[in-house]
Amino acid sequence: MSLRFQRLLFILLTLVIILSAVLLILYNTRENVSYFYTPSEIDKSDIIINKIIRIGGFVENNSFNKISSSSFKFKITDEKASILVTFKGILPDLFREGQGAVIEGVFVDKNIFNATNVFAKHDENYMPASIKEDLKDTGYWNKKYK
Amino acid sequence: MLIVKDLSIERLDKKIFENINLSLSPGNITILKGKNGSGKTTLLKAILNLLEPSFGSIYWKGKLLKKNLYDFYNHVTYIGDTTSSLRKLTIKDNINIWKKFFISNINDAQIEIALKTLKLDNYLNKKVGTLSFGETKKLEFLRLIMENKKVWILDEPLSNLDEDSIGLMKQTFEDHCSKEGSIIFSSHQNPGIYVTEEINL
Amino acid sequence: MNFLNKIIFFYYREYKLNMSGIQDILTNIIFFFISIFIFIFSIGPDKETISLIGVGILWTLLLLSSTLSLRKFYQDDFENGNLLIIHLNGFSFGFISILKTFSHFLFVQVPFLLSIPIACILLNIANDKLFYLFASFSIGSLILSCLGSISSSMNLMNQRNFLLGSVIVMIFSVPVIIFSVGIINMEESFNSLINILFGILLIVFAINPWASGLCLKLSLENS
Amino acid sequence: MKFLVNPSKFNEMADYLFRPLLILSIILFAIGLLFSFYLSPDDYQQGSTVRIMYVHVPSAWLALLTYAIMTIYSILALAFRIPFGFIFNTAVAPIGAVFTLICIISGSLWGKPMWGTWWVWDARLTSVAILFIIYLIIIFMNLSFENRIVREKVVAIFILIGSVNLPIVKFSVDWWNTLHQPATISKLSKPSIDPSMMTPLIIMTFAFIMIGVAIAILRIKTEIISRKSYLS
Repeated sequence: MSLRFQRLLFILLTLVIILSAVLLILYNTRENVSYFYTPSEIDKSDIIINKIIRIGGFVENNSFNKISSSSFKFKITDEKASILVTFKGILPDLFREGQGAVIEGVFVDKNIFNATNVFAKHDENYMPASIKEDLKDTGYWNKKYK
Repeated sequence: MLIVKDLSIERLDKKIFENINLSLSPGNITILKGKNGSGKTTLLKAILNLLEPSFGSIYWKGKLLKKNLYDFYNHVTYIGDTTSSLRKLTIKDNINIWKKFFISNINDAQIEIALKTLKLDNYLNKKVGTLSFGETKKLEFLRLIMENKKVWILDEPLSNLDEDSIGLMKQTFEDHCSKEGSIIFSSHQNPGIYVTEEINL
Repeated sequence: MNFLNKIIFFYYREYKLNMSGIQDILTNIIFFFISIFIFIFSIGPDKETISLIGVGILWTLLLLSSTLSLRKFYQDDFENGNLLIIHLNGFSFGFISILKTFSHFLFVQVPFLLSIPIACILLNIANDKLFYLFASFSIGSLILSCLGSISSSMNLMNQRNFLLGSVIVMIFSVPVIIFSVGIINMEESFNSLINILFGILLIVFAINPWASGLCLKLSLENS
Repeated sequence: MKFLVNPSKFNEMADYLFRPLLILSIILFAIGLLFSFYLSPDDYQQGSTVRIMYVHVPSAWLALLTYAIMTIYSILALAFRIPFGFIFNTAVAPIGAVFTLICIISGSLWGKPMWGTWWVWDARLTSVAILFIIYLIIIFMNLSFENRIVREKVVAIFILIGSVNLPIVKFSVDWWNTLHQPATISKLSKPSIDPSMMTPLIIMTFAFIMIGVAIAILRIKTEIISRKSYLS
């Protein structure tokens, strides 16, 4: 094999390999690099008790209950499924009903999720507080879930 | 065979040498002379196509060296200023590895003779790391003989050698030339070897 | 045919070299095991905790101990001029880097691969995870070899700060760690994760001859 | 456009541009900070914490932009043998590192009140952290080689390999579930930000670009001069 032939071989091989690698990665990464799962992705029958996971979604409307000054109870939903969550600690400022949130913790049984950390997730929309009031009044304001 | 035409090399925007002309045909010995840092090694590297010349060109068998590199490499042995024998292995192992890797057509008897003339035959099972500097230098010349190529490119082959060995080198050079081989070597001293061309850097 | 012979004897040479310095490889392995001991002692005797974080420890230590031997990747051959001799025998620098990468995999990473079962016993990792560990590590260690080739060829001329080479390997091995630890923790998505690892391997494998070849040539030019 | 690849042309252009750029950037910073602190409204969700955005977003953009330009210059320098690319890489890497650092610090200051945590290991934050470390490695490499030719080319190769990280930083929020919100401003859709908040953002972005270019000009000029002194 002459040096020029080796070079040509390398160029061809590199192109083929990189192409197939990019295809492989793009095809497979979609669901695997998640920071969190959504409630509908969690199969009720597959829940492993006491394994730390993260769940992301929206705090369901009219589900937030304050049990004591530092312990709370609410539901996380993505409109298809919802999970009951209990949490002891300090909630972030942005946390409120209808707001996105990511919670970290364990299932204590099949239905109750005990959160150790709660992160509020805000969306990519920015608008002045005054405009939102206007929109709400005229009925244009519709909060989209994900 | 090998023609260097108007070669100039700059490194870090500094001229190292300018307008070197050189031609090497079978049976020729060329010596590069110059002080330390005058660019002898650089010129040898340029001939081996490791360095891009700033100006000028090098030809091998009528074609540009870059276009004909594989053929050139098949005909050339280079010995640099380092010890290329593997220090962890014995001389015997080193010889074995070279013989196979170079696919050399030299047989064992010839190697034995060469070892005897280089006075290395007593150290066959000694590790290279324990040899003296001059002895490792001699091992390099053994590689020269084993590779059995047409063109020898040697960087400072005569430094650190005693008188006997220099005499031996002379002999080897003349033998090689009589077999239509050609040699380029660099030296900072006057070696007292018959040369066909002398280039002062 | 000549070319194939040369490749075979390139590996014969690597074998001889590595066997004469087998204590280096063994020292690597000992480093690996002693680090495991230290981890176990510093965490405490709780078997549950150890088996919970065992896989992470294993991967971290494998990465660290394989970066230990990076310095030797090209340095010896570069300094004694063998790199140039091999090149003059008709191997392009890119091809040399591929050969060297496989040699590093064979003589440095495979011993680690073989010692994984013992490490698993020490770290209390369940036997059924052994297969996933093997699968992820055999691909992951090839990636590490490729990265090692790139970073050590970059740092051939860097006499001052060799730790930089290890840092380069470690920063690019972050995704490898993420996915290979993921394989063991999420066995249900084994197929897609191993495919991602394989994809990463293909990419570094494709980049390796170009980057290392260029760096090797550069270092030889300027040495 | 020759001043982008030719050191002496660049020097001429730089002398011409530096003062106006500096003055303009100071003015823009004054206006932009005034806007972002007093003249822009509170957000409907985040209240006045949203004002951190006017520092966070421009610095994040510039951190990516700097690396992208360095990648282009590395290709130019390696493939087309334009040495100005090497000068640019050496000079500009610390600027990119500083922008990334500003982005990370302002981001975690924003994250604590809003998300409830300084730092999480989601895809966006991790890839930005890796970008920062890559910048640091580039700087350290620039300091630790003795031979200039080797150093420049090795750094350029490293920049090219590290550029794999760029699309991951940019698209991580679209490809995967992350705590970090998706991009607000993208070419494909109408920006989901109110014009009254868009104005300070744009002004601040230009201010950041101006100050970045001004510092880059200074650093590139010193780099060119230091190479000239090597000559004589």
